[in-house]
Amino acid sequence: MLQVEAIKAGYGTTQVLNGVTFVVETGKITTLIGANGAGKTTTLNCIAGVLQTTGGRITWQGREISSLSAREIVRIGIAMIPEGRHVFPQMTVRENLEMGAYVRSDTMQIKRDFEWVLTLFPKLKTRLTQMAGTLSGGEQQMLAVGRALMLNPELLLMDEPSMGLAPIVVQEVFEVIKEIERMGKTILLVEQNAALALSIAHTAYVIELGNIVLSGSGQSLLTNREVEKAYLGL
Amino acid sequence: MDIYRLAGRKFNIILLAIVLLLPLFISNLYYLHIINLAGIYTLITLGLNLLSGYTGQVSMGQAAYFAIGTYVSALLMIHFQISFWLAVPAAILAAGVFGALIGIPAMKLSGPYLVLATVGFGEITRLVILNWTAVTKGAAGLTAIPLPTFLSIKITSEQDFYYLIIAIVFVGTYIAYRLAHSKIGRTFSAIREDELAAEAMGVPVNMYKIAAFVISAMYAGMAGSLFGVFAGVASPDNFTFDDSVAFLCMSVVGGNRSIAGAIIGTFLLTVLSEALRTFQAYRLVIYGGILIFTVIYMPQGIYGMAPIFNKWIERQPFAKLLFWQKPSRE
Amino acid sequence: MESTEEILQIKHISKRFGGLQALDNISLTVKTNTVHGIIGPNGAGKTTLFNVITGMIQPDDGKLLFLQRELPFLQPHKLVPAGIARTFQNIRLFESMTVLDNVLIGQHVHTPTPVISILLQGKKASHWERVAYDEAMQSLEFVGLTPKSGEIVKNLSYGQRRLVEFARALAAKPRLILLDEPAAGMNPTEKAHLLKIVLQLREKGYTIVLIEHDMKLVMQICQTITVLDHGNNIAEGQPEYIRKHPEVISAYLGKGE
Amino acid sequence: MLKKYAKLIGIIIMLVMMVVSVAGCGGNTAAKTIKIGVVGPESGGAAQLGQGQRKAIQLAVDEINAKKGAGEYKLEVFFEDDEGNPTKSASATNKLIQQSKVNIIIGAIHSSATLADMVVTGRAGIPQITAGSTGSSITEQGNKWLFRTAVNDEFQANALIKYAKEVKGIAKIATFTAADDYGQSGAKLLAAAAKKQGVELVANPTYNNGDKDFKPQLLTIKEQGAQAIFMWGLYTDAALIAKQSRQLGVNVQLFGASGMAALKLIELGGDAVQGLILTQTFLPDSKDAKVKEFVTKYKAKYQENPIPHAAQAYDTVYIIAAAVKKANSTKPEDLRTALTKTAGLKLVTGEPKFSNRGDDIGKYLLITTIKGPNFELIKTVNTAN
Amino acid sequence: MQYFLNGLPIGAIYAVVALSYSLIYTSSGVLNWSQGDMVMLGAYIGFTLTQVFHWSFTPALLASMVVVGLVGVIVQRLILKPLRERKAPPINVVIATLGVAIITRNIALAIWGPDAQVFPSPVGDKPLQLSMISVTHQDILVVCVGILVMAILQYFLKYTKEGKALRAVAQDRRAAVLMGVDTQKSDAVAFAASAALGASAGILVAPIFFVTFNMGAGIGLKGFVAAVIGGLGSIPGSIAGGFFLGTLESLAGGQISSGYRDAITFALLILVLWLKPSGLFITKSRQKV
Repeated sequence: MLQVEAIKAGYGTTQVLNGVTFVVETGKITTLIGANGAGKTTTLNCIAGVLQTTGGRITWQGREISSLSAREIVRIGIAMIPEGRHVFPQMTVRENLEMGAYVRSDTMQIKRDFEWVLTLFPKLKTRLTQMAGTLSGGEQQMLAVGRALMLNPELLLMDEPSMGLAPIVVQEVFEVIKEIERMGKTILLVEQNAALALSIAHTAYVIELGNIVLSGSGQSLLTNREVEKAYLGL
Repeated sequence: MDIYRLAGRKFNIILLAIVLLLPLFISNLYYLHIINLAGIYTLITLGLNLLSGYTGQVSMGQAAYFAIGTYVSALLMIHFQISFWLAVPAAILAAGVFGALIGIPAMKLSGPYLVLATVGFGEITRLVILNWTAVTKGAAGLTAIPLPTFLSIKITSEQDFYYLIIAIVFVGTYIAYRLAHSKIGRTFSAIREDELAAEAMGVPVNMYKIAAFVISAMYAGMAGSLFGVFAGVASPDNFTFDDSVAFLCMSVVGGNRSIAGAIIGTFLLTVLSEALRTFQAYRLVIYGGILIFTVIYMPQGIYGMAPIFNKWIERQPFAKLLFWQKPSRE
Repeated sequence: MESTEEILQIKHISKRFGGLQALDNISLTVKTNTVHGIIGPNGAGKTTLFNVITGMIQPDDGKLLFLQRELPFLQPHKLVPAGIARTFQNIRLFESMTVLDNVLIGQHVHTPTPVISILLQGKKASHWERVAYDEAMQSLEFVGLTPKSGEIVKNLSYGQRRLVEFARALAAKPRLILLDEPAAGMNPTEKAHLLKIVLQLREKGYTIVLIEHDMKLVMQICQTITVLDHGNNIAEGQPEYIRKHPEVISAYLGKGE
Repeated sequence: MLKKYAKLIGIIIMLVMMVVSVAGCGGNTAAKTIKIGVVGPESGGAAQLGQGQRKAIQLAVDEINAKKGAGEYKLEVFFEDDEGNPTKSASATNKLIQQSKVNIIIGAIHSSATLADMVVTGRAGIPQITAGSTGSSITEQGNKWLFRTAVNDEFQANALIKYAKEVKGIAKIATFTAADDYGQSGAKLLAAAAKKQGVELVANPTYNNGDKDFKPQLLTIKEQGAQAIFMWGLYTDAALIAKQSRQLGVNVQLFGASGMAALKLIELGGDAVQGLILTQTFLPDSKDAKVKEFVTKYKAKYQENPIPHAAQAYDTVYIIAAAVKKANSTKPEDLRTALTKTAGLKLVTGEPKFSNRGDDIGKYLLITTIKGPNFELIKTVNTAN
Repeated sequence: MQYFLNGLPIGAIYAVVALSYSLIYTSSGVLNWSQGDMVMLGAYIGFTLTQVFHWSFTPALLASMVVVGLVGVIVQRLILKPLRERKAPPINVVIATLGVAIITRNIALAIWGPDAQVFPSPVGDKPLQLSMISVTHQDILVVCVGILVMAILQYFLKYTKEGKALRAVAQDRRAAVLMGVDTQKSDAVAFAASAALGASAGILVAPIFFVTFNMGAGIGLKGFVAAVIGGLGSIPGSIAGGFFLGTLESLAGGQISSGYRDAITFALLILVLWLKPSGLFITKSRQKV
């Protein structure tokens, strides 16, 4: 279980998070939704160790991880899929996937996971020797997910997987996310596309101006008018 | 009128007196020679600061404009018996034209590409001087460059040159100061900080970039004319890549975003490279070490350190007169 | 003082980046002396549209009319003299210069550059410097940053830097101001301040186009709102209309399953 | 305002003055001492020349002082490194004259540096003897303060071409010279000498300092059908040219001048330089007693063979000692007069005697060839003729 | 034909040096002016090992690559790391690496003296005469070992974990961090690898050019020019740039004017920079390592 307790963070003199608290339950999809600039990505960056928090604490399976560096976070099995995918454009699909397992040394298991990821994304299998930069947006998103799965992570942080993708492709991506949940992985999903995120999430939190303003099960928030308010500023 | 100003004015008079009377105190002409040399280099660094410090366009080819200045003025003086005072503007003009020439491709370049383009230009200039023997006399160089005269006084001794150089450096510093602290300097800085934003605010960025190249080239050209008559000879060995690098180091070590930094850096490194002569083989190792230390620990150069010590300086009456920077705009 | 005169007309602009249709045959009209909001989810093409208007991107198709005259593309520095100034999404200030110097750059096209006078410390130079200084200080006063005029920009808070950028755009004395996410990174007090400033500007007769994600703010200050999604203009109208527009809601919240 | 900056200028000038006053305390002048200033490249690309010069001069000074070779005068020597850069050389010369108060200058080695130094010594009125610069432009100017103990390139070029034509029967030659002061003057002189002696010059390519690949030019020379290549440059260049010409199958006779005369040439060039003919002023394994004595002493002190520059510099100190003794004065004008009257000395590289341009016309010019690991004397020419 | 062939060995060396620039530039955005002096250092260490300690060629080559590689790491740790941490402007980084070059060169002068040293070719430099053209064994060796070194680099980057991490950092530093890559370490690896590349170039040229303390400046600059002409940051571009520059110099020197040869090179460079800043041999978007 990931517990985020009253974390504060910001860039330079600007405070973005003013004490964000939430919990991600093991084996479930938890989603963090909110308007642009609300602090979703910042929260993920804090968990992934890319950004240092200035207050509060983050614990993962009972262990405090607030002060760990990004590298150490990866080593304890937390993978992040950054917004905008960030695949390595001049590396082949295979190499991108191999980079996902960079910190692992269990060669046999890596091989098995590689096969597993390819069964999950059959499209990638046909493109193994292609440069990642030449893939379409949806394929790149799949690759980014696959690359993160190569870590065989316990917790998967996903930042806006739907961004810049055609609706049909977004559907595909979300199918995969559900599939990953079925395999027992824990997922923290950050999304702007609230309806979609809420439809697959077990628990959801709405973040506004660096504060959690609403929480509940995905289904319950789906029909909650308050969510609309947070988005459209009613 | 506050104390700072009052003391400052008195100080200026004393300073002016010192500058004017300095040659009387220095009996060792070697020191005057080094001061003169540093004065000439100061002109180059002033131009370079406007170009690289203010406008953000790094040049590792300043020696080329320096060479153009020297050769144009010296050749005019030798072959056409033109007076020094007419040869100088011609040299400045010629250097300026070449400045514009390299400024044009430089508009599109930045970072290592710009550095390399300026290096390339410097090398081309040197090689042309070296191999165009019919005009430049090649490697043997120009000899017997005539001495300048001023109001029928022939400028011959180190002291004469001192006054000539100090006068020109004063004018050069004044012009650089006016440019830097005017709308022009402000626009240069804006280009350095963010070209796109400057463009969006209506600044014709390309025109200003070329102007910066031309100005820095003119400064180096002026320095070149002075150097020719000062040294009496000129050969391609005076204008190598190493010289361009040395000018850039002077600019960065002194602090390239100020006019004072140009003067500090030039005098410091010129004196330093003379003073280190005694250390024999290790002097260049020390020189390199000082460069590295400065760029790591004083990223804005020596002059850039002044504001940090402002508090301390304020408490030291003497240091205050010299170094204290008013925290805000005048 | 609602006006019907069109200050900016965008006609059938299209722009493709590789496989992405960033702008798809967009047309919209900005009326004089209004606050016009452009909203839409991430990646809808809002900033691309701004970049096209300010000449930083050449569109594949379409044209722009400013005050009924066609605007040339790819010459950003000619826009300020024409009467358009902008701010940037990621704040593009001259970071290591003072606040005042930043705003003075906004003045660039409105004062001549008397080179000779500058060199000779002449009257002309000091006169124009004084004029520019006064104008700049007025802009700073307007956004409430007078006390910060001597500060180096990078030492300011995020919200203050947004205001500096705002003041710089104002100093360019434009007819039309384009603000790209002016409230991003501001705290509620700063936002309230921003709101006040924008409303005052409108009163003074400026036209403002803004891209903004803070809906509360957009709904409060805009007379007209255009909603973009995937490079398309999906809705345009008054805040009340937009708020209830089903396509807008689904664009924002996603369509779900 | 400008004030702020004016102050800073002030500080710097003051700092300079402080350095000045601290550093200036060193020079005290004992009576009956003659101070010799030496300028040369002790670092930079030609460092081996400057360091050889320094070692030989130190050796000569010690010897002369030990046996009171300059009469009542004690020799005191000051060395300055000019890195082969003319600006630095002029500064160094200035320092020697103004700070060390030297009475006479030996230097420099690069012709461009020597030319820059001449302006300084000329303005100060101090005699200058270059033991290393061979460029013809140095003595063509008619500077009365300048003397040269290096052999003039003109003599060398004439002697070489003459030898090539008369002994080797060569009619078509190519020159291949460095694009520096040394090489450019050599190229000019070789062309003049060839014209004078009716030898056809079929190609005259050059190379820039630092070039390492000479094959393109060698191919051109080959295409033009030259029977001999005359090189004018440093020994590293010559060794590479020789090697690359052999690799390209350009097996013509190679000639060279004193600038490349160092045993390193043979080491670096290996088989390729065997048979190369070059003029020089000094052979370390010569049977001449003077040479033997010098080489023995030099080897004893530095554990290495002296280079020809060293021999010339060594002789230069002896010439100065003799001039001081004769003038019995250290006044520049007296020294100069005494130098012009130099005669009757038998030194390592000749019997010095200065022409009215300042060239040493008493030098032995040795035409040598490379055989095995050594230079072998073919013929000695007296430059006076 | 002969001109073209003559350009190949020198081209191979330029290519290796160009690669060393590209490697550092893409992975850490640093323009390293001390690269040429790493070439010099490699040559001297190779010289010392083969001539003083009488090692044979191959172990000397490897040892010198290792030692110079370590020097590269030291430079990265002591100089580039603090500069990066302080977010120094690029010009300061350039000057710092210039400082490294000055120091390295003068330490070499102090250790090995000013004289040029002979580094005999391990295969001899007898020419092979093939009808009209001639090449030496050494030339063949240079081209072969040069290609081998490039192949090894390619292997390292393509098939080893550290190599892939290096490319990942070069392409997307942020994403590489998320993969758990230590960017400091990969910077150090880049510096080590490119210093080692330089060293190999040094040992290869040594038998052709001799070993001198200032040999690095010229080769370094030419290598950099080759890298930019080919496309700074691209491996195939750098290699093509190296060979292109080598043959161009050979042709320009022989057919046009030897004195202006470098001037022609630089004029071409400025032209390339002006018209096609991404490099001559890069067709589409700039390809990274």
